[in-house]
Amino acid sequence: MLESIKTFAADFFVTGDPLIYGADVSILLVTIAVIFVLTYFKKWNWLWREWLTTVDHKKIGIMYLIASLLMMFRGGVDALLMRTQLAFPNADFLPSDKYNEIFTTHGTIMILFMAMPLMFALFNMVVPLQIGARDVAYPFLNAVSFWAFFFGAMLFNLSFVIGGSPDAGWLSYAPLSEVQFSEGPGQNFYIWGIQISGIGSLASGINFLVTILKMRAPGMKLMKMPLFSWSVLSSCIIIIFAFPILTVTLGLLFVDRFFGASFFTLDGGGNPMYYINLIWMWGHPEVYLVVLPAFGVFSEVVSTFSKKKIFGYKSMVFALLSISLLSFFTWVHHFFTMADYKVDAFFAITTMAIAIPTGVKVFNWMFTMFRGRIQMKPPMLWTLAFIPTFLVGGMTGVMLAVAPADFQYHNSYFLIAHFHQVLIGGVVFGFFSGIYYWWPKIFGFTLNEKLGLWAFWLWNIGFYSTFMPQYALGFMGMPRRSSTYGWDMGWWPLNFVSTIGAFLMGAGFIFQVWQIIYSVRQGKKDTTGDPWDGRTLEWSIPSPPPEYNFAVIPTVEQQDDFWYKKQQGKSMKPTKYKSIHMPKNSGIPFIMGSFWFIAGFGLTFEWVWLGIIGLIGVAVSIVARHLQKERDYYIPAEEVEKTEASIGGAR
Amino acid sequence: MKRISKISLILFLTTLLSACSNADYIVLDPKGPVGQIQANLIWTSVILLASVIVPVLLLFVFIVIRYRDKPGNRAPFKPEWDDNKTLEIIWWGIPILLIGVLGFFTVRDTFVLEEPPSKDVEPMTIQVTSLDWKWLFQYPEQEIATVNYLQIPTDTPINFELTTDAPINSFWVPQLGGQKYTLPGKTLSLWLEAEEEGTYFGTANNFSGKDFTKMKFDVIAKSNDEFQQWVNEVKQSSKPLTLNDYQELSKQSVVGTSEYSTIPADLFEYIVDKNGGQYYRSNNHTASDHDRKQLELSNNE
Amino acid sequence: MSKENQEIQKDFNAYVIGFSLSIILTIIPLVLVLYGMLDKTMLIIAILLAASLQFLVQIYYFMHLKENKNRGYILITLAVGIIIAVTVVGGSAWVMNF
Amino acid sequence: MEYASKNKIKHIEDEHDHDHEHDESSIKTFGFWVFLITDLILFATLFATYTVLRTRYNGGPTGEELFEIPIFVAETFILLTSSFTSGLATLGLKRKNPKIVIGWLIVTAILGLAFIGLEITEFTTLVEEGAAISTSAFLSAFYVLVGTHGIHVSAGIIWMASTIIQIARYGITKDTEHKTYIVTLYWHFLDVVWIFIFTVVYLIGVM
Repeated sequence: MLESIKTFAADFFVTGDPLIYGADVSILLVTIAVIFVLTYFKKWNWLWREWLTTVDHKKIGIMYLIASLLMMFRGGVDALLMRTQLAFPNADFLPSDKYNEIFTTHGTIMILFMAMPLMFALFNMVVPLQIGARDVAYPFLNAVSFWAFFFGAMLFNLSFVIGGSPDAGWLSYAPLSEVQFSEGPGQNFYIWGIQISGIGSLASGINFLVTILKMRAPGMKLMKMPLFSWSVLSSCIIIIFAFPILTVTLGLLFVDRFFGASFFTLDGGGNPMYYINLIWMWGHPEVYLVVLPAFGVFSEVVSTFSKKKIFGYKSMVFALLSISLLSFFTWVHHFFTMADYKVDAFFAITTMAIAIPTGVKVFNWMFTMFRGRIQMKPPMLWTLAFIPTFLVGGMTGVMLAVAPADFQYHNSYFLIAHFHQVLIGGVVFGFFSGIYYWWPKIFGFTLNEKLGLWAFWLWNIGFYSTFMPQYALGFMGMPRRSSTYGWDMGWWPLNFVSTIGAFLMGAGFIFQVWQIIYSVRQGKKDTTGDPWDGRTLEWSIPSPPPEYNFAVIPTVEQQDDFWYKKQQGKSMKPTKYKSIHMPKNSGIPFIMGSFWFIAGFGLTFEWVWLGIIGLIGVAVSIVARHLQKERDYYIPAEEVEKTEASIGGAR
Repeated sequence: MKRISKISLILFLTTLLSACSNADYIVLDPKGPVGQIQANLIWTSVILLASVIVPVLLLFVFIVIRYRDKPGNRAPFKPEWDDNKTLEIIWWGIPILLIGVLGFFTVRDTFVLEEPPSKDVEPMTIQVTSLDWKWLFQYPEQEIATVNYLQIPTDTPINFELTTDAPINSFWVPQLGGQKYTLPGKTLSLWLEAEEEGTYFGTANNFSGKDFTKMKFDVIAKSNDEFQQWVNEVKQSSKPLTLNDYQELSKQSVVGTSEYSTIPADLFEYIVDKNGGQYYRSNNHTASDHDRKQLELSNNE
Repeated sequence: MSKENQEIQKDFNAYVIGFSLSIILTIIPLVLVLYGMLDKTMLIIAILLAASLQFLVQIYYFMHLKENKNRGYILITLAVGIIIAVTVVGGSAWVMNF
Repeated sequence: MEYASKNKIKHIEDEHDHDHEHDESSIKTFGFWVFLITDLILFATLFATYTVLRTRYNGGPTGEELFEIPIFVAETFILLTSSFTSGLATLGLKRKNPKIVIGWLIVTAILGLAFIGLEITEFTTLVEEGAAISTSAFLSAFYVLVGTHGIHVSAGIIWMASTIIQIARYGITKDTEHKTYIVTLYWHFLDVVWIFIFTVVYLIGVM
């Protein structure tokens, strides 16, 4: 008995590595600390009432933000571990199998559990406020999305200490990800972690699409809508069409692994290349859907801090929509080197075509600043850093689209440098810009600018010194995912510089965390509700906004409505209040998420009984919701008036 | 701020310089016609794109400096200026034009690379199989095989037929030309040619598991005579490749270089077929039924 | 008949028409295939056409699109969805078949 | 002031229409349509998989050998009829007669159960004949495509049961009317998907 428990535990827990034991201990300590603090301060009830059961988009946004920053930490540590291994030739800081696990989790976490939730954090924090809505179209579903993402991410991260991490790359190309080559639960963690959070992403996509199309304040025609909301709409269009493909792809891989089917196996008539085809049909739109909202942020920020209307609004909208559509017609450029040459030629052209609307956007941002007055506030700094970074990233992107030349760049460090340049320079800088911009609105205080400036420069210098050498390494023939290299190829100096740069970026992140912690305690309160002299509706209400957002839904007359009303000295403060219809909090989303976690865990270890228990739990949660009668309530007019009087703030 | 950006610029430049001094940009230093076409294409695209990107970057710097919000800035301020058809036509036009030109070169060279690089010389075939974690190179015309290194004659177009008996990989010899994938059950064809004698770096370029990083190989290009000499040596002095040897090779392991004096008939076709080759109708390399049966029999031993 | 009853009658008629059309559009390809009445390519085109027609029939007669307030948005989303769906199927077939 | 000349402040005509009490039912229906379209993409991906792997028999049986014409024709007509009867249920909503609604929904659910029953029989026969999901890529694609549709139908039946219970308990309210409407929409959609399975898998399979 004891013996069998021992062998089970040896398989179940990941052993034999100081890193893992460190993680074990810290996870245990943090859990105990959290439980202790919550119990000591009697906060369990508060946690449940205010956060775990909330359907308020602002709180959900904050939870997304916290989760994504945690994931950025995890993914960042992965990155630093890899860079440490590559700092010197022939290093054995990480053996190749560990290295493979770490680049797999780094990629997966950064795209799916960092960039996506950071994006959803912005969606949730901003979109309803910007279009003058009380909440999203389906507040309950919004909570379901969050908890699906959260438990999916937890499941994926659990693989580090239990069962073993996946190690087949962030897109887990078959047949390497099949049972034949990747036995054990690692790859199942990958499948179910992403599958569960993917369901949440798909639901969010539907939710925000409907929110933007149907919940806009009266008078806000689509062509008067702020560009950030437009970018979210374009992004949601991609989500709703791309994520079902991911669901199927992961599903088929699981069926292969679990039921012995042969979709992508070497034998049984399977076709591994088809996996690559499928995963990129989702994967390419995926990277565009995370960058589009960043484009939206830049449009808002550039206009606000240049004190000028956005240049070429219609072009901008057209460019956003065409990027979202075109992104579905370029997937083969990720495997030019295995497709037919006629296919290559076609997809090379479609890929280059996507550069056209993207280029136009850059021109429009620049001409928004032209004849404006540029204020160097933190959000604007990140936007200014973005433009040159993205121009170079875009240029290398077009270079990669040249199919015959891609035969030389493919899977080399040139590619690594390119996509980090667009993903960090475009997506991360964009989301940072957005977080700095809307932070006072959501939290009600401003962030310390001096610490922010340190973070900004560390990130930027770190970024260039990490990735510029990697372009060169690509030309020197260094393959991506190399776990080590020798002295002979002359790869060392550039790798060393690259590692230093990575640590500078890590320092930048620490400064940001410091900035947040410092500002929570010392930050200046934002009493105006409009710290940047903004242009759009979210700045017309107090910071942080009351749970119902707008005491009275505003009527919009033009683009940048709030700005012009300010100019004319018109007050947006309501005079008459009505009672407000609000959705009730619900514990079902959290419970459903936990059941997803149980189901995912069971299926990961192929403990069918546990998987079935989990899935039944999910089904019961759905039916319970379907049968639920009392889903909403009214805030009486007097209470609204009282709340509004007490927060004052906005004009 | 200016000081920091200066420091970063210096840091960046010294990096590049230090890198230039002791490093080889092998992709940009091709030793054969295929690599040359690709290097030309790389330079063409860099020059074309830079001719737009660099002016735009300068314009960006100019705008940021000129329109900063500081007291006494007398640059024009027009907060409602948000539309100019001429300007918009220009910057829709520039990328379209650029993409048009680049697209032309791309499509042209995509088709060019499908053909043998020199048409007047009799081409040679080498069958490449990526295994876990090694390369098997078969010379069907010479009936020899090597593991983890290649010997090729110069000035001869070589048709590399690529497949795999393991997870998908990619065969890349940067100085001769770009890579192609090794797919199971399918042969992709890659034309390469060396114009100069020398030893070139070759590598696996698509992650395929634990020891993927160790799948490096040398490509030794020598004159035709020296190549023939080497073939003869291999034929005389090394042992034959048996099916058992192949079974051993196809297991997960890391091995050094070796060579074999003969190869089993239709081994390559067998590898392709057993991973799904029969489903590609256009595949002309199907082994005869008889051969396959024999291979399967020995396989089951 | 009251106005409401008339409307219900109209709806009922629509369902009956839709149902009959879909039965017909199922029987036609079935017969075509069972009796091998066309050569293979034409046959495939014909039965795919019948399926597509039936798709339209169901949308038009059964799925109440015409009385939906959001039919503009729905139709656009559906159109894009069909384009993407065709790309997924046709694109995969093209990319994988060489 | 420059902006005043450029941006004439227009009057809002449709203020009433957009008042803060958005029409909830219409928003929900719209969202459900979007969901159906995502499901369409999901099935399209499965169809793509089937198309790509269709001829990879791995030495195992082909579609022509496996598919039984009477069974899949029966399945098709059962599902077509159930699509019709679920439509009749929505007519009951307009008559404000819960009995008609419940009656037709029950008929629909029973037809759905018959369909699932036939499908399960079909699958078990196939497996007994040695055509399992692991036999060949073709069969993997077949089982997953048809099975995913079957799971959708089963979910639809459970959902319909939940709706029937609610109508029985609360009568026809705004809420139950909406729920019935949505579930029938879903049912019609499943019928549409089946038509393509019928055509692409079965008809082309036996051709």
